[in-house]
Amino acid sequence: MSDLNRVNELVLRFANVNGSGSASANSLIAKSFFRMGLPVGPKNIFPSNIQGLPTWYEIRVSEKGHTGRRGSVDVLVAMNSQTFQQDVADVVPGGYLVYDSTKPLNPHGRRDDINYIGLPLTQITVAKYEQARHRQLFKNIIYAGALSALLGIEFEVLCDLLGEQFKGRDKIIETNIDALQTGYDYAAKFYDCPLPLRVERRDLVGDKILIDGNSTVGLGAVYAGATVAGWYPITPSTSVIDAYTKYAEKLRIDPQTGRRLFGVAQAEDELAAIGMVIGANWNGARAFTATSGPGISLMSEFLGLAYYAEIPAVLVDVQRCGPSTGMPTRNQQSDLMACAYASHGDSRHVLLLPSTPKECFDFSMLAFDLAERLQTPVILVSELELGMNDSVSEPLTIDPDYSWDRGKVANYEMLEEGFEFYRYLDIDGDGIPYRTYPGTHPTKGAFFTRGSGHNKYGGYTEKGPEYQENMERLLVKFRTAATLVPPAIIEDKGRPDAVLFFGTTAEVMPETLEELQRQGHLFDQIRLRSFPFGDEVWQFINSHERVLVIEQNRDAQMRSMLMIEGDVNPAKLISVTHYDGMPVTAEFLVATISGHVDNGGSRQRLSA
Amino acid sequence: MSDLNRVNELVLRFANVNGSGSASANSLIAKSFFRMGLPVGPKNIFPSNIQGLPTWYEIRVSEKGHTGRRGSVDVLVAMNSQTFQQDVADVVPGGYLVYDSTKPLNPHGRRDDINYIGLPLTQITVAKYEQARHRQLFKNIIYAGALSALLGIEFEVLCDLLGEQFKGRDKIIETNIDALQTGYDYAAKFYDCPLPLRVERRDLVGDKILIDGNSTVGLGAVYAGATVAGWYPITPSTSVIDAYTKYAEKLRIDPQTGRRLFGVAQAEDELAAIGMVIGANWNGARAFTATSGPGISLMSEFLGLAYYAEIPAVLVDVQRCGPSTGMPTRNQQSDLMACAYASHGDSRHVLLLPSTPKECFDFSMLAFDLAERLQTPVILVSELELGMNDSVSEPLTIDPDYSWDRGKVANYEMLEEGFEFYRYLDIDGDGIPYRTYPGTHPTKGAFFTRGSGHNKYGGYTEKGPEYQENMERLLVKFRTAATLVPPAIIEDKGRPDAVLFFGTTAEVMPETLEELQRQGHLFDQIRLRSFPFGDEVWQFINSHERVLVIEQNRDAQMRSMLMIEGDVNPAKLISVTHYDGMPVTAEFLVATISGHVDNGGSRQRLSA
Amino acid sequence: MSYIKPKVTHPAIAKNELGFTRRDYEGSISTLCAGCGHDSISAALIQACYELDLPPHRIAKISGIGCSSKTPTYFLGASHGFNSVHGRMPSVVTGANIANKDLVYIGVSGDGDTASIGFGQFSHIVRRRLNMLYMVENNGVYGLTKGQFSATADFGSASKGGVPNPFDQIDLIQMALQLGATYVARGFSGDKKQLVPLIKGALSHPGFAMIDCISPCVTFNNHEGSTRSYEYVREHDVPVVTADYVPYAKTIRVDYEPGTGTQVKMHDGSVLNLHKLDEDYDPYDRKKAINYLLDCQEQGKIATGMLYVNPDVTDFHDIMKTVDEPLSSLNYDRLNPGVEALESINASFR
Amino acid sequence: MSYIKPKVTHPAIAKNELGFTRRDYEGSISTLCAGCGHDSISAALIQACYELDLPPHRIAKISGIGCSSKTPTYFLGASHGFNSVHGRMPSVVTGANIANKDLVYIGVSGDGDTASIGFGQFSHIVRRRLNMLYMVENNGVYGLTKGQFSATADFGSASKGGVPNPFDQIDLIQMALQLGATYVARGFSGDKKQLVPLIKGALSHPGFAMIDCISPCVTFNNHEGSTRSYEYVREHDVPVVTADYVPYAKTIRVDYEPGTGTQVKMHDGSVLNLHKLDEDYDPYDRKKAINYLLDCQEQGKIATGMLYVNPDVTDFHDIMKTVDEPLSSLNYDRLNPGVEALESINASFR
Ligand SMILES: Cc1ncc(C[n+]2csc(CCOP(=O)(O)OP(=O)(O)O)c2C)c(N)n1
Ligand SMILES: Cc1ncc(C[n+]2csc(CCOP(=O)(O)OP(=O)(O)O)c2C)c(N)n1
Ligand code: SF4
Ligand code: SF4
Ligand SMILES: [Mg+2]
Ligand SMILES: [Mg+2]
Repeated sequence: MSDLNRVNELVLRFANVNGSGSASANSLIAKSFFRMGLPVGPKNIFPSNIQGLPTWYEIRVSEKGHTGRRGSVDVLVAMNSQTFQQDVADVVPGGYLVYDSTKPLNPHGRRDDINYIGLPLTQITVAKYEQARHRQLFKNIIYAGALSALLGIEFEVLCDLLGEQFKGRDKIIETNIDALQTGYDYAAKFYDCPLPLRVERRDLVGDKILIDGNSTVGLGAVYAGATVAGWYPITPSTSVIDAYTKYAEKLRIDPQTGRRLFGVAQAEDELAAIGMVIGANWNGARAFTATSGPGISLMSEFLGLAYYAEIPAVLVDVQRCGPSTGMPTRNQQSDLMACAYASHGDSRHVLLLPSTPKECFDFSMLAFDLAERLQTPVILVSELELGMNDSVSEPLTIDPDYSWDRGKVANYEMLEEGFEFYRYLDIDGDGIPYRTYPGTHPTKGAFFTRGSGHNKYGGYTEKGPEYQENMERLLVKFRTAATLVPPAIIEDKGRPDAVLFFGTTAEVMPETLEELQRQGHLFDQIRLRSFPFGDEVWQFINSHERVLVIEQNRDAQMRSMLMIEGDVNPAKLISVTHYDGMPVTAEFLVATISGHVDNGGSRQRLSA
Repeated sequence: MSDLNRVNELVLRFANVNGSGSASANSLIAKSFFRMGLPVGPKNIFPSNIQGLPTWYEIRVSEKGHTGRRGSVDVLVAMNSQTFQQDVADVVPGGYLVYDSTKPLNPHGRRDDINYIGLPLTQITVAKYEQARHRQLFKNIIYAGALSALLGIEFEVLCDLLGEQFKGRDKIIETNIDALQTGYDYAAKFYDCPLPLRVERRDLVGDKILIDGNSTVGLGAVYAGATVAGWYPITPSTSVIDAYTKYAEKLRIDPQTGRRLFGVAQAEDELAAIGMVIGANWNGARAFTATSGPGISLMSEFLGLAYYAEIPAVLVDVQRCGPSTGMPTRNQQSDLMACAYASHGDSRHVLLLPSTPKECFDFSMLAFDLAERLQTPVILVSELELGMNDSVSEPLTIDPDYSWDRGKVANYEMLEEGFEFYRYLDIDGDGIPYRTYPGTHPTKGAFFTRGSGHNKYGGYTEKGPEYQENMERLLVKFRTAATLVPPAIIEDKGRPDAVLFFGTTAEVMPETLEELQRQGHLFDQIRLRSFPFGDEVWQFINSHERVLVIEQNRDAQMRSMLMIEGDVNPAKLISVTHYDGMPVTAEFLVATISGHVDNGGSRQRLSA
Repeated sequence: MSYIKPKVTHPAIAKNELGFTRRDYEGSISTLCAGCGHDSISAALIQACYELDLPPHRIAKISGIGCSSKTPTYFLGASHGFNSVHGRMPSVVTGANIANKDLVYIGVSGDGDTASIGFGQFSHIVRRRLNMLYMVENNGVYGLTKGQFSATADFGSASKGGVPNPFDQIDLIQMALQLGATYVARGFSGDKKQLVPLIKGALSHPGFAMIDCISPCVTFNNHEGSTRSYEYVREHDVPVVTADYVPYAKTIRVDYEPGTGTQVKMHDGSVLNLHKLDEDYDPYDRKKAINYLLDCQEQGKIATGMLYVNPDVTDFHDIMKTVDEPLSSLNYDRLNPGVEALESINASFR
Repeated sequence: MSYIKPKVTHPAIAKNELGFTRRDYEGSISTLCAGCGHDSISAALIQACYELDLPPHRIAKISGIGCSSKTPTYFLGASHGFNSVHGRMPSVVTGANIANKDLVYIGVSGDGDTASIGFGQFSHIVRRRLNMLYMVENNGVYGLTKGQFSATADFGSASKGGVPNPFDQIDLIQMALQLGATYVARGFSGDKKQLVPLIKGALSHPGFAMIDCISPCVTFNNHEGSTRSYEYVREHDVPVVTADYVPYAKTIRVDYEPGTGTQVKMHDGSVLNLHKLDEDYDPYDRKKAINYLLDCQEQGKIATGMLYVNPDVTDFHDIMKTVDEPLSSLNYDRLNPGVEALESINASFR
C-alpha cells in the first residue's frame, strides 16, 4: 500500500450522526485550515431530519485553490456506525480512516489498502466526563485535537479559534482546550505525526473571509437599506432572514430610542410573505423575502401581480433539490424556469445568479436597486451549497460613496412643480414609468394599482390596443433590464469551443478546465450572472462554434432559456447536466465533457 | 354609397349594456342562422362586470364556413348610448346601423357611407308594456323580430326556437312571439325587406351542433366516469363545472336510491381544489378541477407533487388574458408555459389543446384515460373563446364499446397471486410503474406516497443515484406520453413553408390560408393538439424550411416550447403573435404573414 | 352603473375642518349593479372620512378581488389604492403598514375574499394586531363570479324556504373575537345612521378594527325557494329567459332604534332579522360578546352594532419595537451601517 | 431515532378480534428525536386502532409536512399513507374521502401545518363535516425547520419567564368549536391513559373529530428566559456551542385523575398547567364548552379531555347525497350514461 503523501491537497470527511453536536468541531477544523492560510471548501451534507440520521461534513483543502467538491475522500473520520461500511468504501487507496477504537473494528469495515487510525474516544470520554451530554460533545473535540496532530494543524490556531469563540468565558475555553489536547496527545503518542498527507501554513488567502452565502445575502439586505422582511421558514433559505435579523438587531437600532429601524414579520405562509413584500414596496419601503422552490411555486400568482402592476420586490430563492418537496437538504439549480417565467400569462422576471458569498452580498444590494429602478420583482437565485456552506470569499466591500438608487419616483416637490404624472407612461424611452409613494401629495400623484387591465395613464381598461401597448412597453423595460444586470464574466481567447456555467458550478470550473487542458481540450468560458441575458452573452455564443451549457438540473433549463431568449441554434448548445443533489465535481465534468468532445456529441432531444 | 349586397356572408354585431338581458335575444338570432343551415360563429365580448358596462355580441354567418372573427361589422345593432360613436365607426362602408329611433339620432353618430335603420323601440315598449322589466326585456325581442325581416331570417325558425325553449309555457311563448312580430312588422313596413345583405336557407351544417366548449368539457368528464370534482369559481372556467354538475344531476343519479353517483365540492380556493383532485385520484376515483390562469399559478406547488409522486389528476385551464388578473373576460393563449412546466424543480406536464367543442369533449374523456395511464397530471388547455362561446361542432360521439383505461393498477387478485408490487419500478420499459388503490389488500400493496425523495421501490431516499434513477424514469414516461397523446393534424403537400397553430386560432385558418393562397403564398399546415410533441411534429418541422408559429400570446410561448423540446433551430420558426385579448382574425393573420413572407423576416430576439 | 355624479359643485357647499368637501372624498363612478349594498358602504366610508377630517391622501385603500374589492376605486379618489389578488389583501396591508405606520389603512374585502380563499390571511392579520380597518362587505355570495354560495352564506337562512344551505356558516365576528381583534362591529349597508359611526370608531381605533357589514347583492341573492329568486322568476314571471338580465333594483335602507329589531326584506324576498344592540350593551366584555353572539345565533337574529372594543391596544409596531418614524421615510444615511461596521464583520469571518 | 424494535415477536402475543397483534399496527422505525412527543402519539394511535379492531389496510393516513407530518410512516405500516404538501392535508383528505367513504381517515398535522399555512384549509374541512380524525400534534414550534414560534405558541406561556410571546395564540379547539366540529378533544402526548380513549372515540365518531394533542418538542421548546432553553445553556452550561447538538431526552409522561390538574415540566424547564376534565363534565353542550375554554384561558390552565361531542351528525356524504358505495368502487357501466343519452344531448344543441 502506498500511503498518500501530499501537502495541502486533501479531502477530509467526517461521518456523524445528526444532532450529535459534531458541526462545531468539524467547522473548527475547517476554519483552522483557513487560518493557516489555505484555501478550503467545507460542505455539510445533512439529512432532512433533526436527530439520529447520518450526516457528513467534508472539507477540501487545496493549495491550488481547488476547493470544490472532488468526489473521493483521503481522510475519513468515521463516527457513525450506521454508515460505517459505506464510509470505509469511500476512502481512496492509501487514505486514512479515523475511528473510535473503544470497540474492535467492525470486520466489514476492513480494507487492506487504507490506513486505520484508532482513537478510543468512548473510553476516553467515559473516563474523563460524567454527564452524557459532555461525553458526547467532547468526543468531537477530542477527535479534532487528534486531527491537529495527524494532519499538522497548528494547535495554537485551534486554541485561538476557541478563545475567540468563547471570549470572556475562560472556563469553557479551558475545558475545550483540555479536550483538544487529550486528542492531540493520544494521536501524537500512538501514530507518526504528522502523516505524510498533511497541511502546512501558507499565505494564500490574503484578506479573504470564510462565510456562507445566506449570511452575506442577509447582510446585503441590511446594507441595501431594506427595512421590511416578510418570510416563512423553509430550508435552505431560513438563514437568510436569520442573518438579516441578527445584523439588523446589531446595526439598525436607533441610538436615541433603542428602537428598531426595521421590521420583520414571520408570515403564515409564502403567499403572505410575498404579499407583505409587495405591500411594503408599494408603500415606499425596501422589502424582501427568502424562500426555496415550494415557496416560489406558491408565490407565483403574486409575482405575476408585481410584474404586471410594476411593483418592486426582492425575492431570494435558495434552491434545493426538487421537484415537490424533493430532497430539501440537497443542492440543485432547478428553479430557473420557475423563477424566470413565474406566473400564468406573459410574465418574466429579472434573476441574479451569484457564485460566491461576495457576489451574494453584492447582488443582494443590487437586487434592491434594480427592483426599484425597474419596478419589478428581482429574484436572487442562490443555491443550498452556496447559501448554507462556508466558502472562501473576497471580503465584503461597499463603495463609501454608495447610496441607494430608488429609481423613478415622483416626489412631493416634483408634483408640486407640475411634473405630469401618469403611472404607466414611458417618458424616457426605457420602458420604465414613474411611480409615487402613497401619501405623497394632497391632490396630485395618487393612482390606483391593479393587476387587471390598465392603460398607460394608470386607468382601468379592457381595450385591446391599450392593453397591448402596455404589454409592449413591459418588453422594452425588460430590454432595459438586460443592460442593467451584472454582465457575464467572460474569458474569450478565440477558441472554437466554450463552456457556459453559473452559480456553484463555478467553484469546480478552474479545476475542470485545467484538467481538460491537460488532456488537450481547450475552452473559452462564460459565467452567467443574470437574466435577462446581456448582449455580451449573445456575442460570446455567436462567436463560438460549440458552447457546453453546464447546469445542475435534469431538464437543461438554462439552455432552454438561452434558446428562448436569444434564438440560439440548439445545435451549438451542448447540454451537460448533473442533478443527483450532490454538488457537481470536477471529476464528473471532466469525464462528461471529454466524452462529449471526443464523440462530437450533442444533446439528445428530450422529446425524441 | 354602394350597399352591401351579399347572401349568407355577413357580420352582425350587437352593442348592449351588461345586465340588460340582451344575451337571450342575441343568441336566439345566432341559433336561427344555424337552424337555417348556415355556418355561424357567435362571439360574446363582455366586460368584467355584472351590470351597466358595455357588452357586445357578434355573429358571423358564412356560407363558406368562415366563422372566425373577421374584425369588421356589416350590421350593427346599437343599443348602448355609451359606445354609440365607436360602434358607428366600426361599421363597414355600405353597412347597416340599427338603432333606437325613439329619440333623434345622435349627430356624432352620423356617417354618410352607411345605412341607418331606426326602430322606435322605447316608444313601442312604453306603449306596449307596463313593467319596466318587461319594457327592457322585450326591446331585445323586438329588435330580433325586426332583424328577421331585415336579414331574411325565417320567422318560423325564431318561433320554433322560442317554442322549444319555453316548452309547455304557452303564455310565455305567445308573449314573445307577439314581440317578435311587432319588430318584424315594423321593419317590414318601413324598410325594404329583406336587405340586399341577407341570409337564405342552405343545407350546410348537417348533423352538427352549436355548443360551447365548456359544456362539452363538462360532458366529457361525465362520460369519462369522473366521480369527483373539486373547484373554485373563476371566469371563464366556472361553466365547466356547472355543465358537469348539470349533466351529472341528470345522468348520474342512481335509479334505485335517487342518490348521486358523483360528488362535487366547492373548495375554499384553488389550492384546495387541486388538493381534493389529487386526494381523490390517489384514492382510486376519477377526479378533476377547472380553473383559469390565477388558479394555475396557485396550483403549481400541488402540480409538482402530483408529477413527482405520480398521481393522476385532470385539470382544465380555460385561459384568459393575463398576466395577473389581466382582462378576465378576454381571450389569450398565454398559460402554455405556466402549464407545461408548472412548479419548481424539474417538472413537466401533459397538455391537451382542443380547437372545437367536439375536441373539448374527446380530450376531456381522453384526459382521464391519459392521466391514469401515465399517472400524472393532464391539463386540458382551453380558451375563453372556445369555452364560453358557441361554435358549430361535429356532434358528440363515443364508441359504444368504449370503456375507460384505468392504467396500471395492481388489484387484489394480482397481489394475491403474487404480483411483485413496487410503487416506482418500471417493469415494462415505458417508464410507467404500477400503483394500488388504498384499502386493496390486507397485507400486500400498501405503499407510502410522498413528494420527497423516493427510490424505485417507493422507499424514502436521500441518496443521489436512487433519486436520479427515478428522475430519469420520469423522462422515459414523458417520452411514452408523447406516443399516447393526440397527434397533430397535418396537411403536408411538400411546400417549403408551413404554418403551425393550435386552439382557437384554428377557426380562422381556413380563411387565412385561402386568402394567402389567393395572394400566391402557399403553406403546408400543422395543428398541434398536445404536449409533449410527437414525432410527427418533428418530422413536419424538419421537412419544412420555414414554419410560422402562430399563437395568441406575447412571448411566443409555443415557439419556445418547440425549441426547448425539439432542439429546433429558431431560425426556421417564425413567430406570429396576436395578444390584445380579442380573438385573432384572418385579416390580421393575412396581413402579418404576407408581410413576414415578403420580407423574409424572422422574429426579433426578445432579449436583443 | 349606479349613480352619475353632478359635474359642478355648489360653491357654498359644506366643508370639514381641513377645508375639504364631501366630494373630495369621493372616487370614480361605480360600475356595480344598481342598488348594490357595496355602494352604500362606499358612501358611508366617504361620509366617515369626511366627518373625521382625515386628509384623503393619507389614507391607503387596499382590497382583494370581487365586486366588493372593486369599490376602493369608487371612494377616496385622492388616496392611493391597491386592488391586489383574491383573498390576499391582509398580507399586502401588513407589508404596507409595516412600511409606513402613519397612513390610515382601509382594507376592503368580500365574504368570498375573506372567508374562503382569504381565511388564513384574515385570521393571521387579526392575530398580528395591525392598526387598520378591515371592512368585509358581506353578501353571502360570490358576486363577481355570479352567485355561488360563500362560506358566510347562512346569514339569511332564518327566512329561507326550500333547501337550507347545508354547511355551517363562518361567523367572521366570532372568529375575530376569538383571534383577539380589539374592535369588532357588525353593520348593515342600508343603515347609514349606524354604519357611519361604526366606521368612524374603527378608523379612530388605534389597533385592529373589523366591521362585518352585511351588504345585499341585489343580483345574486338567489336562495332557492325564495319567491323572488331567479329560479322562481324563471318559472313564473320573466317572459324571456335571459342569461344576463339584471333587474334594476333599489338600494335597501333601514332606520330603527337601538335595542330594537327590524326585518329587512332582501331583493330576493328573503328576510333578515336585524337586531341593533341596546344602548346599554357593554362592549368592553369579550366573553359576554361571544355569548351574546351565540345566543343571537340560536335565535336566528343578527346582532348589529359595536360588539366589542378594547381601547387598550398594543399594535404591531409596539410589539415590533420599530422607531416612531415610518420605515419608508428613513433615508439611506439612517439605514447604512457604514464601511467600518462592514470591515469588522469581515474580520469576524477570518 | 427514538426506538429500535425487537426483531422477533413472541408467539403467545395478544391478538385483537381480527387476529392482528399490536405489531401489525406499527410502522417503520421513527426518525424523530429521542423523546419527541409525536412518537407517543403514534404509539397511542397504534394502540387505539389495535383495540378498535380496525383492519389496518382500511385506514388511510394523510399528512402535510413537518416532523408531525412525518409520523404516518411510523405507524400503521399496512395502511396507505400520503405525506403531501405543507398545510394542505385537509384538501387531500377531502378528495380522498369523497372518493371512498368506506376507509377510516387519519389526518396528521402539526401546529405550523394547521394553524399557519394550513389554517384556511383546516377551517374549511371542519365546516365541511368530513368524517375523519384530524390529529394536530401541537408543540408550539416549527420542529422540522428548527424552532420558530408557531401560531399556537402561547400554550406554555403561563410559566414562561422573560419576554412573553407577543402574539395571541390561535386556540384550535375554540376554532373547531366555532366552525361546527362535532367531536373536539384535547390530549397530551404523555398521557396515554387519556389519549388512547380520545382517539378511539374520535375514530368511532361518524363525523369530523379533531384532537389537539399537546406534544412536546424536546429539541426546540426554546423559550427565552427558560432556565433550560438553549439561550441559557449557551451562556452557562454546554462547553461547546454546537449548531446541531440535540441532547438525548426522555419522553414526558403523566398520569393523573380526571377533575384534577397537573404541572408538567417541559424539556426546556417551562411548565404546562394541564387540567383534566371532570368525569361529570357535560361534553354535549357546545356553548358551555366554549365558555369553559374561555375560563381556562383566563386561569392559564389547559383543559384536556373530551370537550365537546355531538353524536348526531350529518357527514359530508349525507349532505352531498352520494350513493352508499364508495364512488371509487363504481365501475364504468354504472357511470356511463350511454350513447343514447349523448344523442339526445346532441339534439338539444341543434
Ligand atoms: C385566484 C383567483 N381565484 C378566483 C378568482 C375569481 N373570483 C373573482 S371575484 C371572486 C369571488 C368574490 O366574492 P366576494 O369576495 O364575496 O366578493 P363579492 O363579489 O361578492 O363582493 C372570485 C372567486 C380570482 N379572481 N382569483
Ligand atoms: C410550502 C412550504 N413552506 C415551508 C416548508 C418548510 N417547512 C417544513 S416543515 C415546516 C413547519 C412544520 O411545523 P409543524 O407543522 O408545527 O410541524 P413540527 O415539525 O413542529 O411537528 C416548514 C415551515 C415546506 N416544506 N413547504
Ligand atoms: S353582482 Fe351583486 S355584489 Fe356584484 S355589483 Fe352586482 S349587486 Fe353588487
Ligand atoms: S425537532 Fe422537535 S418535533 Fe421534530 S422530531 Fe425533534 S423533538 Fe420532535
Ligand atoms: Mg360576496
Ligand atoms: Mg409544530
